[in-house]
Amino acid sequence: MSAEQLPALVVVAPLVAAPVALLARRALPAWMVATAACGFSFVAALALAVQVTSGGAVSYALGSWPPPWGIEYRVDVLSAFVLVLVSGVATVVAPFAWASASAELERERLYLFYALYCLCVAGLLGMTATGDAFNLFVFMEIASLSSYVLIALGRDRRALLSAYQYLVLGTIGATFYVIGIGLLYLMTGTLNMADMAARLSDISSTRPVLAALAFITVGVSLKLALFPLHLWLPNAYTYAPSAVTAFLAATGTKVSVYVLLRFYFGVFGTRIVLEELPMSQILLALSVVAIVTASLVALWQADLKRLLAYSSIAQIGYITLGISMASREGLTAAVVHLFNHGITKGALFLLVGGVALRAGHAGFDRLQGLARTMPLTSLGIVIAGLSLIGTPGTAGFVSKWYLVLGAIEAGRWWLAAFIVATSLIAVAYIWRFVEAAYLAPLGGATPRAGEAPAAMLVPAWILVAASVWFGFDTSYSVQGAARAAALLLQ
Amino acid sequence: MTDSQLIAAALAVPATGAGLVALAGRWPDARETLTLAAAAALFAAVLALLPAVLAGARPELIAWDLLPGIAIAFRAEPLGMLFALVASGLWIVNSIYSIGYMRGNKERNQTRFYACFALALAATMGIALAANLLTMFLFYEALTLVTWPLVTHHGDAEARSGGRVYLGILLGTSIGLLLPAVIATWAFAGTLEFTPGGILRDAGLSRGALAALLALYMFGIGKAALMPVHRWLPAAMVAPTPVSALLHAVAVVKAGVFAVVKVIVYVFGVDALAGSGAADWLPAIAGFTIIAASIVALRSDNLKRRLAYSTVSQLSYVVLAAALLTPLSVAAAALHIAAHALGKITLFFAAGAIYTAAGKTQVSQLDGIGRRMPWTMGAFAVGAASLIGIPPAAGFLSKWLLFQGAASAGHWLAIAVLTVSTVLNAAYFLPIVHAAFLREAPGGEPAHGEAPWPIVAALVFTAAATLALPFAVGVPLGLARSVAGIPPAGISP
Amino acid sequence: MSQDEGRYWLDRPENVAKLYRGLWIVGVLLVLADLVVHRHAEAGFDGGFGFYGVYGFVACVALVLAAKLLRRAVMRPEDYYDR
Amino acid sequence: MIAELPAGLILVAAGLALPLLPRAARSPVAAAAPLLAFAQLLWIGPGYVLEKDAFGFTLQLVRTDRLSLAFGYIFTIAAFLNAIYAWRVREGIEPPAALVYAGTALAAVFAGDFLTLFIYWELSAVASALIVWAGGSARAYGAGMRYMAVQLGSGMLLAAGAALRYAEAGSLAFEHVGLGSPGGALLFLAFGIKCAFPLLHNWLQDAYPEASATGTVVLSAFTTKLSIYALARGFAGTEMLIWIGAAMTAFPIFYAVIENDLRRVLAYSLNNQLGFMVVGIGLGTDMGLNGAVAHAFAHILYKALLFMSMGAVLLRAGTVKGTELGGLYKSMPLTAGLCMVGAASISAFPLFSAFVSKSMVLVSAAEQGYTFIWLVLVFASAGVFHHSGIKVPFFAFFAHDSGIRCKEAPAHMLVAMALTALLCVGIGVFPGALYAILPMPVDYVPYTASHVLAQLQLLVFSGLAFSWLKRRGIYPPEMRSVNLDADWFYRRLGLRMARALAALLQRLFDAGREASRQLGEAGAALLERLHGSEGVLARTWSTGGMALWAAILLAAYLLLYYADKVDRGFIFLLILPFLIGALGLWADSRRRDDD
Repeated sequence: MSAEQLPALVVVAPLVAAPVALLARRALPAWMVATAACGFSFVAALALAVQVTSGGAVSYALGSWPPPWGIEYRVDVLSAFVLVLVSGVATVVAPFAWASASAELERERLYLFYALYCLCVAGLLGMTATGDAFNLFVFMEIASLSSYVLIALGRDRRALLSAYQYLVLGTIGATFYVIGIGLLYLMTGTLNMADMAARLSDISSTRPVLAALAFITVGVSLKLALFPLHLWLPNAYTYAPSAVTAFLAATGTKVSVYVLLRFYFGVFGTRIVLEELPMSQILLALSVVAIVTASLVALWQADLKRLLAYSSIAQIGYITLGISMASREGLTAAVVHLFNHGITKGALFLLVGGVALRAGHAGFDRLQGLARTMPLTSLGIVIAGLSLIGTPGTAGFVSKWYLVLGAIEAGRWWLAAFIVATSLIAVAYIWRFVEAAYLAPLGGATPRAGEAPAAMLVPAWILVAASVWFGFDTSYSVQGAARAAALLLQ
Repeated sequence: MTDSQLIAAALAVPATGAGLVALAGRWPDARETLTLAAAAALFAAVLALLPAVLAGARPELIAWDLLPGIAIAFRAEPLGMLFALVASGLWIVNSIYSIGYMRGNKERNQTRFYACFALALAATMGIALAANLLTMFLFYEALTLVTWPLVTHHGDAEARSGGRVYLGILLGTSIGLLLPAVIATWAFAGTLEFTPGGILRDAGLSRGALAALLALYMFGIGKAALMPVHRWLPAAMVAPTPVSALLHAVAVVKAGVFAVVKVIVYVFGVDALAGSGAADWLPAIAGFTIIAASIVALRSDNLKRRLAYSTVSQLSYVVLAAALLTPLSVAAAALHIAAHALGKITLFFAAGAIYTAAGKTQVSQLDGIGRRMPWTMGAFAVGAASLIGIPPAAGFLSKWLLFQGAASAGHWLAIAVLTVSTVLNAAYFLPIVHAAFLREAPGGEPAHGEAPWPIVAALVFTAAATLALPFAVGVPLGLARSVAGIPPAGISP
Repeated sequence: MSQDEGRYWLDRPENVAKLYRGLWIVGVLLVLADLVVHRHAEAGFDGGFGFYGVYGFVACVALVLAAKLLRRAVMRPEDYYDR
Repeated sequence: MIAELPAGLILVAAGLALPLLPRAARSPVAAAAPLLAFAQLLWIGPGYVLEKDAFGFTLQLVRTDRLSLAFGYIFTIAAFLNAIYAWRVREGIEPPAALVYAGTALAAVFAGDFLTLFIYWELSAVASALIVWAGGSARAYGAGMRYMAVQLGSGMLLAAGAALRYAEAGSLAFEHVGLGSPGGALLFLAFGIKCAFPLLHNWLQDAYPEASATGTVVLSAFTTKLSIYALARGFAGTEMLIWIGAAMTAFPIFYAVIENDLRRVLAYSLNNQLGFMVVGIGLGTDMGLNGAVAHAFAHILYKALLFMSMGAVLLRAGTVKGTELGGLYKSMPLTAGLCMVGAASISAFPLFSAFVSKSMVLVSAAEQGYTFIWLVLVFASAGVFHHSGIKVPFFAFFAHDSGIRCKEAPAHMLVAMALTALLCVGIGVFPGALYAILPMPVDYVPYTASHVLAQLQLLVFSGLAFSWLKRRGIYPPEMRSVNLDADWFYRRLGLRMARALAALLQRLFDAGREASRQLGEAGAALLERLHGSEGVLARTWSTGGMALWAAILLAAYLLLYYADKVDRGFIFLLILPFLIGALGLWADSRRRDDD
């Protein structure tokens, strides 16, 4: 196994693990295979990250057909960064899933769950690693289809409806995307993204290309739940099994952001997207609206899981806001927030999963005085919540720092003010948890069974610790993001 | 130990202390011993740092880069040393007091109390010794968070709503205003390092931009309680009195004005700011706060609330002094941090002693209490005298320097504010002294004596220190002058 | 009045009158002394005959009359400031 | 060791130690300390300087010269006499406060720099306020608070003036200042408040009569004379002082005539006597300054004597109101006699102290050509006799018999009064001793036939005026009343304005708070309607609705891209929020119709 094969190996491991898990037909071996595959991918992704940092992008031609004829797997600093996030979160969530999914799903269907989980991981990793636009669509479908089913596995009967809605919208998104790709193929005659970019530079203002841009933008926006195309997300996150929510919240939308970045900066190029078309203004407007409305909606939610889902929409708004700045600081902010928010939200959903396990669901009536019965869970939620707010000493702070810095360097004081002001809405909705868990007397509906099992608590706390760690040690996250930003702006 | 290690120790000792206290929670005696030991060790560490700083050295400890180009770094400079000395020294006294108070009032959750207290001191040390704005901001926020459980200690509805205001204003201002100011400073100056002469001097900012940035800082540092962001301070009075005494009269609020002075001296630069005229509005705001808060104090019957508003007013003395932008007034600002700390902690100690011994919280209940609690009320009188500015209690000296600074700046508004506020200070403090010593106690009340001895010992000690400070002013004044860039023997009549 | 009325010389109005007349006599004598003693003038015009006597008397009467006017303007009940 | 100490600190130390001593030892210590200080002053003499590093400054704690020593002598003497007078007062806050007050005033006189002066200035203010409070009544509390406020205000002005002075002159040395600079003006104001300049005077008449019988005596000696000293040191020859001083001599006597509380009458006359000294300082001539110092010296004694006698009356009769007193000579003949010695002294009868001191100021004024001032001063001299010399003894001891029969003053009071009276007469009879300690060489002979005759004429005819007015029934009767004075501006007008202002502000704040609360609630309600759990933005939409959005957005993008103008982006930016809002509200209203 050599370094050139790593881009493929990262994807192939979970892809292969899925049928294996399916064939095992029993929960435990399926789980073990899935976990091992995720772990392997994580290690491979880390190795890739080291390599691309020192040696530049790694390219692997699938089936030895050289690009642009064959399918190219191409990993640069940005994709390595996302690969590490996705495979890392997958590895952490896998052990959690053992306890969580066992409690939420029927035992005989568990092996199915792990197979789907592997597929979903493989899809997301594939989307990130591939350098081929159509191959990306294929992986997108793999990830999407598996996640529809994963969501539908949720205990609540509303999970099915949510999954169905997600399916319809996800399919629309994928269709839009593939229409865009088709148009581009028509115009350029290639599906390799790097090649496409080179050929597009002359014809970028033609109507088919612009139409392709519109289709791809809307399609990917649906996937990453950009306002106002976010409506599928709250229910999907709320009613999916806890492990699925945590994994998808941490990675799913982030990979879509990656795709958007790829196409805007890597395929279409900054000149057309940001200079000739008002994309940055539109993205700015949508991000601003997303942040405000989603944060405010979160404020009034009666269920912590749903609250966090809306918070995710708002946080995605911050990421797209960073993209809309199209500056070094802005893109750094976007990429680093993609990473930090993935960790933070993953941690929160894992912890909420623990609450849901004990209480059935995470409605605020179940949280009264929770700190007394589940002190570690409560503390974890508060710490990760601080990261969500952007308190210094947490990962979220770093993101906010670069976002505000980007706004100030662009001379947009109102935007800086807006960012900090909306952080305060986050203070308010996290405060609701603090008030319920720490200040309210023990409620009648509050679970009294004690802490979640260690198998759930430990993964959750790994991510909590990570969201603090990356608030203090930014050498990986910020520098990786800064390199990625530099790469995108080349 | 090297000086860098001492800095590390100053941060680590209270943090470790907090952990040990939490572990020892089951054995109250061990827990309290650990608190005292941590306090003593911390004070020793800070004291050991002092000679080098007095000799002109600036020991450093650079931990690691938090963001590319911005390190978590610490440096012992005069102003920070002064603050660290005051906070760590008073922690010892306050711990003794706490033992008496918490046991005397049979408070619950004492382990959490002592652990959070130690954490608060660790955060305070971080603020005091921070070498750059980001490090300071980090610990500033940490201080807000670790003191919140102390504010809401009682856990009842009142504590909850107080805690809400506390956290809301402190987090709101720091995230909403201070953070953008820090980031903007980074964007303009390319560094966040505290540097004598300021780092924004060569940033080429216009007067208006500087003024706006200064405003972000001044109101963003909510702990300095400049009106209208002062409301958290009276709200924090729901906390047990030792918390009010050390944190809301010394550590937290001084962290605020300390940050104000740091920002003015080391970020903007006194001369640069004076030359730009961008701070012209600040003395007016500080002056307004001084007067308005005094009037509110005058009208408050609740003793702790009166003291809280007095603190709001006194904090603005420091802000005013720094805002006058003269060497003497900057020295006054630094010195007033120490002087007010000693005086106000004494007053809060006394308030807590009254509550513990007599269960009284209102000024109107204090008739004749001086005869039952002569030590307590005597100490109260000393603390009050210091804050009014009556010599030789410590407050007079900083007030005098402040006058000199105002005079050298020709700032008539400041002079008028100082004069009027002195009269107002007297008007809200002296009736208490009068009631305690010169009025008859109402009949039919259960007799009581002094509070438990640790309480009385602590408050007598701080009162004595208040009186002694001006006579042993060499170290604090030397540090204060050093901040202002005045040579050690710079002032003589 | 108690039983000691009349025991004191001053209690009798005629004695007070005697005192009053005596004072007038002293005054007149003092003024007349101006004829004998040379008073040097301090301010120029005060060397005149009986200057101090006249000035003193007039000044005091004026003082009292003016004070009576003042009282009309400024007198208030004893508890004025307590209300 | 003692020689090293500032003399004032001896008294301060004794005062602070007093409460710790056994009761029997307190009065002797209180009397011995001033004697010790007096001896120390005699011993060190003029030209002594003591510098110490303190508070980070080099302070000139002691600087003796003839001017400061003259005040030093009389302050220690006064403190001694006070101690005798208050021999029986051993409890409470008054005895220590009295010693600390005297000591700090004494120390202030020897301060060589403004910082030292400020420190003692403030301390004497606080100590004296405690003495007012020791009066014990509710009125004493109020008066004490006002007194404290005024005194501390004066102290702050002093600090500010000194700081400005330092900025102007680069030195804090307490030398001649003059009015030429802002710093000088503030110092002038600071001294002026403490000296009870017209319109700044009411703290004196307000507070002194509210102290105890013994307390008022102590108060009368130091505060104002300290400021006379400070004016003499810093503002000698400032012409404005002449006019201020003349006004001071004149206006209080009108109030003295109609005042009922005899101690308040004395307070007004104290104010009037200060005027003579101020004029002398303003003249600035050798004789003027000598007159001011000599008059201060004499004044402390006779004013103390008068307050002592009224104190004795208060102690025995329980009141010093003119309306309630009369005929007390029958019960307290010795007190009455000693009071009349004081009255004769203040009235400047030949052979009594003021005769040899005040005249120097008058002569100096006349010599300098201030004829009008001279006339005012002569008028005031006649007026002084009128109210202090006649009115006080008359209404207390003579007038109509009030029927009060009480004991004669206690022995220690009589002794103190007798000693004081002796000094008054001694100065009057042997002026040379007083002249010998004056700051300037003295070239003045008080006892000329001309001077004696002039003074007697003046006094006898003002006495005659009193008798005549009294017998004709023109003289205003004593009445229980409060007379409005300059303090009305802060005790009534200022207070009412402040209250009105506070009420107004309160209402404004309340209204603002209410308005912002309503606004906030309305805003929150609107936000909740849109974002709350049932709000349009939080509701789960139908799948078709969601898909519709995707279509709308796609159409919008295509439209935008094909419109060649890039600026259309801004149009989109503007339209979008309205579009969303309109859509949301539309959906919301539809939902409401359904309900």
